[in-house]
Amino acid sequence: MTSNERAATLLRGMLRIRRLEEKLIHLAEDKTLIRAHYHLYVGQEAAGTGACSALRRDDLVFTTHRNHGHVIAKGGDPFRVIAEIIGRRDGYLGGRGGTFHVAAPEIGIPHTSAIVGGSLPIAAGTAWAAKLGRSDRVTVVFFGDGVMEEGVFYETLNIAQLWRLPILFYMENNSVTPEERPGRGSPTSSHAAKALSDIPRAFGIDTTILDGTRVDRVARAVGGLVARLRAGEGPLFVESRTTRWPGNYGSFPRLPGGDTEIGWAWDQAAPVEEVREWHAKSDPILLWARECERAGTLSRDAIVTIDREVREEIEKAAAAALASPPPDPRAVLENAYA
Amino acid sequence: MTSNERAATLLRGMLRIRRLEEKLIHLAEDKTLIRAHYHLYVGQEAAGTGACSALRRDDLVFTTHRNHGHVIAKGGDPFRVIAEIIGRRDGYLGGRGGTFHVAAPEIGIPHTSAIVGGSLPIAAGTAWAAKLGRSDRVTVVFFGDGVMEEGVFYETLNIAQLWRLPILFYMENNSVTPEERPGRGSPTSSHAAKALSDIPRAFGIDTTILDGTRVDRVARAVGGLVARLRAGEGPLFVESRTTRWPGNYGSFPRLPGGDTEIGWAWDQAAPVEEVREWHAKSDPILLWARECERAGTLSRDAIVTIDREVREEIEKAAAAALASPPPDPRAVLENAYA
Amino acid sequence: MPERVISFAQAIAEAVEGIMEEDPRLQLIGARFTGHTKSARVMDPIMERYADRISWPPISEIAYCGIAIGAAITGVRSVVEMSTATFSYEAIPQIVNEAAIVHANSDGRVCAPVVFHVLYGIRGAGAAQHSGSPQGWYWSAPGLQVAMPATPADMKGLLRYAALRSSGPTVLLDHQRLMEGFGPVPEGPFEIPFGQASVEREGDDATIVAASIQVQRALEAADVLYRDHGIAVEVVNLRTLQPLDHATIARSVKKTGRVVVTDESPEDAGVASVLAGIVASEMFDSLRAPVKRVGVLPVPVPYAKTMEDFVTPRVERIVAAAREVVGR
Amino acid sequence: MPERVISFAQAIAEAVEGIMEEDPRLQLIGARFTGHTKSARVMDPIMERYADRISWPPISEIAYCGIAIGAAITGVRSVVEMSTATFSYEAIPQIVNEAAIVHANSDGRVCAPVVFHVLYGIRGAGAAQHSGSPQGWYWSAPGLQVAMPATPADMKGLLRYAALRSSGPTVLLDHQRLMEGFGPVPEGPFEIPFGQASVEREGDDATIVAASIQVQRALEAADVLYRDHGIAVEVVNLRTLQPLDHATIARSVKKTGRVVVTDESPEDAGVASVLAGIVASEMFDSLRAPVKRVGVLPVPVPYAKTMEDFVTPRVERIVAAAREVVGR
Ligand SMILES: Cc1ncc(C[n+]2csc(CCOP(=O)(O)OP(=O)(O)O)c2C)c(N)n1
Ligand SMILES: Cc1ncc(C[n+]2csc(CCOP(=O)(O)OP(=O)(O)O)c2C)c(N)n1
Ligand SMILES: [Mg+2]
Ligand SMILES: [Mg+2]
Repeated sequence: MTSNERAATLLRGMLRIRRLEEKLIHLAEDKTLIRAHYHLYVGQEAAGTGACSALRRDDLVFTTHRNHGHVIAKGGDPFRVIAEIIGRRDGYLGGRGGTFHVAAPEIGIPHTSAIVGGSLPIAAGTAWAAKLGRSDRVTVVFFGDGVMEEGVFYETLNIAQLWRLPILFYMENNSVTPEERPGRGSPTSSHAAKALSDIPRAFGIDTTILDGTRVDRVARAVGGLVARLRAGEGPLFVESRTTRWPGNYGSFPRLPGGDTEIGWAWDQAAPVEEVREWHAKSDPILLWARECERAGTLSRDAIVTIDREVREEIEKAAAAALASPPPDPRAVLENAYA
Repeated sequence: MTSNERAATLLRGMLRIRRLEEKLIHLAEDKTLIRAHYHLYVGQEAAGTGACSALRRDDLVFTTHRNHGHVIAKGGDPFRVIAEIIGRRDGYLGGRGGTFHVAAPEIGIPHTSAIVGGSLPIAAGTAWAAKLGRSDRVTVVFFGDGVMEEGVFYETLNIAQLWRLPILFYMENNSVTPEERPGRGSPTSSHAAKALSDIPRAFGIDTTILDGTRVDRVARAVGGLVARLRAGEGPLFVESRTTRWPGNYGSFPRLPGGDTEIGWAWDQAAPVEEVREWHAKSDPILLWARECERAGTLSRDAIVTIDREVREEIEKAAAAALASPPPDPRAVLENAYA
Repeated sequence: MPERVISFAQAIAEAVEGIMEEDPRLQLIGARFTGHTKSARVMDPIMERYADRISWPPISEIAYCGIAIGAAITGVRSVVEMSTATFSYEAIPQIVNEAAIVHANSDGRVCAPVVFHVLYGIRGAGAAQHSGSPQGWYWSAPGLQVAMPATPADMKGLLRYAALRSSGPTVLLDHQRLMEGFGPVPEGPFEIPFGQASVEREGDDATIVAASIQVQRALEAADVLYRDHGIAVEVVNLRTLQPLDHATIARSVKKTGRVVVTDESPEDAGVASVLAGIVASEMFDSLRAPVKRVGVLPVPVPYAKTMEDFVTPRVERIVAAAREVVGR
Repeated sequence: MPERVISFAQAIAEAVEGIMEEDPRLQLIGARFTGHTKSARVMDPIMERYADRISWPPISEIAYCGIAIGAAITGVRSVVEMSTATFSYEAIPQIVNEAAIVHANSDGRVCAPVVFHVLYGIRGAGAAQHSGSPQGWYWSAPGLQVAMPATPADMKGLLRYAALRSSGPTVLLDHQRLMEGFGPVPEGPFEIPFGQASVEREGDDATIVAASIQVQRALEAADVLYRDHGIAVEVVNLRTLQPLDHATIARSVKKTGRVVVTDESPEDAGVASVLAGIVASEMFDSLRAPVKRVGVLPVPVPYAKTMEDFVTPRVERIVAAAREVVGR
């Protein structure tokens, strides 16, 4: 891939997530489409997109309640993702799982837990199976900083290190101020460690801190880590830092500034005040667009075109998902027991 | 207390545990008295005795499946401890709990869990209550190195530190070789940390490493830590290292060298080979007897006399426990629900 | 004097306020009792007023439940708000292996009066991991009390009893879909001691035994049954599963001879089956028809509304069951 | 040809050896299937032979159960030996919130065939925390299969089915007090598919429905009942609670009209009550007497032998219950 192609691919990947999730907020106005609270990946797109760009299709990914972005980043079809979230037959899980559980077994996301920490040991298990089978498939498990409050995190870390499993623990610390993103880390109200990265290090696990708003750096760093995992140097740990998007507080996401406009990349004063600083300093998509333009890998026109294409793609996907029928209720009786 | 009195008290305290537990091994030959596997504190007496010597009666202590020694050290009555272990009415719990659960609410051991890690959060809870009530009571929770494999350990450590609880985490690492007892610690087959003490330190908790076979040092060190806890400097953490007694492998303790002879303190070649080195290098009682004699705080005669008195005390306690009747089965129906 | 009518969520707020006021040592661990509902804000004033007695722990269910147990052992009671019932699975070792046994294991000398509050059941789009119904598990953990209020008054009286008067640990299960339901609730403080069922509606043709949201559904079913089929059912609101008020159930079954048991837990091996078993063994001689069970179809709860409705023990399924036992 | 007779513990060893041989990818996590019994050493040769396919994890139940689930999802089956059943409570979030839902939640696309092996029940001096009986919980966790072998042949056939053939997760509960019991076991490999109860003894006067150790106690009770009271009971060995063989129970109940259900779990809200509820709702028309339940008295299991015996669902209690339903 040329650096231009690469720039475009990363931008397109992130935009696909952003546009899909903005669309969800619009859909959620109809309470019959999204009936309860749900979690968006807005602001973290660079992490999932960058990390998954370093993976093969047969590598495994695990995610959380905040899964939409990871499924798209691993190659998920927006149509089937939206259909799942609105509970339709063409969803990846036939509408059984919904927003909490979006998964896509055919592209390496076999099971998504919405329990805090629920995916961690399962991910260690797929890594264990790969090691037993002398396969070089790796497993990446994405999870939030909150998982470090659950005991299962420590048990999994310990076994992964004792058994030297080919797994990347990709921790997304998504409440870091822009100023602190590059720093060592600071204590939080819910974890006693001076820096969260002290914890995996105490287990002897090699740990990398990344600015999770920088898609290119994430992609390169994870590329290197994945190569090490394939070479048997696992487990490895990443702390990836992002800054919370103002629409993402509380249980029901809002769009305080409306849909993101790609032009804000150059017109940083344009967004409403509530989101202005966030888009300027912490929006991974606008940061990347700006960087690509500056570096000359993508022109403004190219960027605008990619955005338009993605918006069209998502609109089509949403229309198809809305046209998908609700699942036949009796089907639940068939699949309860394997 | 004079240093002679102190020496005698610590020796007597440790011997009380040793003689009681040796007696249990003899009693266990009758399978109707001890019907299943049980855990002894032989070799760890200095830890419990030294640590509890620094506590007040109203301080709280929590222990584990390996609890006999802690209950005695906190001031438990050998008669009621033995009665509990053989399931008799005069046991501390009326025979309901048995060896796994020996507790003594009246002296600050309200509930004993035999689940690995089970006591930790409960102990944090009594510490929390003390803090809320502006009391200077402290809580000491004894637990094994194996607890660091359970997630509840980390969750409790984290909250204890976030809430600054007056609790001493007293971890008994009981499988350390004599040579490694003073060292930094080394990786085990079941924990990935290079040194177990790296873990509490990663949570920002002040951590002390002690040779748990040295009763005097334990007593002094814990005395200092408890004073700090009373001053609001909690939580604190101790790693206390002992070396496993050869009779303590497998599920059913044995007495490979017969009852400990106090004279082995000076005649290190006397024990049978299987236990000879252990008694010479790792038996906290013989180490203390030797040290007291050398320091002149206790004469050989005084040591032998203390031992004889303790043996008589335990014989009497055992006889009384054997004379205690089995509990009335119907009583179980009364206390199931509070 | 006209009865005062408030919502279930308001009754929670009133109950929490009342207990916080009465016992100045009482602590809350978490305080979002009303979940992700329209009534979420009802707790705001209390969270403000009692901020210094509310702890917001990390996401560490097993630890903070154990902490509440330890505090209770040394005399500080707390109410632990755990949010979704499935999160309490993380704490089962503490709730079942510890809290439940403290009293018995100490030969009655030590008590652990903690209230574990959870939101159970099919809340709407909760899917497999946010629709759990563990009431049957906790009921079969000897030493634990299990309360399941059906009305705003139940809620206020049961929480107060559990938090202030009971000496034992209680799992109190609420249902999000009850939050906006209204009912008469006395203004002042009052308690509903455990083990006292109430007959919410009298009838001669059949008995519906239920707790929590199934009482409300049973009452709706009773209207339909009477209006459309001339069937008069009696509705027994259990209020607590443990202790269970066998006498009130037996009295009603003796009168009607026909029983529907319903609970929003798995139909095959959940609470409805247990209750049917109790009726079959203790009240067999009164029975004139098979006991009918209405529970959650025993599958992991699905997300899509069509499927979710299908597995829910809805009013129509209760109506159908009652018609079957009555035979018309 | 005379039948070959081996102990339950030997049957476990044979079963484990057979599955390790047949599926060269199969893993064991832990391997002390026979617990703290006289038969503990029976696993030694297997632990030696297959050392490279046995993992000894840290004391991290929730993690190693989850690891087994993950491995199963990508095609590596394992049998997880968890020792005492109460330790499995630590792993309930993985067993119930994850393993159980993997298949349903993926709309049938993903499978997690893991066997979770535990030793449940009153083993003798296990006290409150080493005598747990969670079979009812796992049964009421939709998506999980629950197997409870009663005989050495059951053990061999059920473990083999669960480990090699089933596509779903199974909790297999063994009882330490069965280990030294003997019974005929075919030499070669064989499987007992789930959901097939067996009638261990025929009789016309009453049906005893049981699994695991309660089958053995029921058979002893049957001897006493016949010898001392002329009562001929039929003993139904369920083998699996989930799936449950309703047809075999119904056939027997139809014949006898009188039923005792027994299980070593709490009597009030455990498996015996659930089974009684199923009988009362599905087989009511055959019933000629109240269904009698014999379970563990619903208290935290005590340590002292006098108390422990008292709460155990012993042979004498089964005899008394059967005499009651028969009326002589
Ligand atoms: C065991 C459990 N406890 C509580 C919850 C409720 N819950 C859902 S998301 C969440 C916060 C998770 O924080 P973090 O891991 O940082 O993820 P983020 O939402 O920030 O991406 C909580 C407490 C849960 N799903 N599971
Ligand atoms: C949750 C749980 N898992 C497993 C066990 C079985 N078990 C009892 S003691 C023990 C080892 C504990 O080791 P450690 O904490 O170091 O204590 P030690 O016996 O060495 O004093 C284990 C695994 C248990 N009691 N609880
Ligand atoms: Mg977070
Ligand atoms: Mg140890």
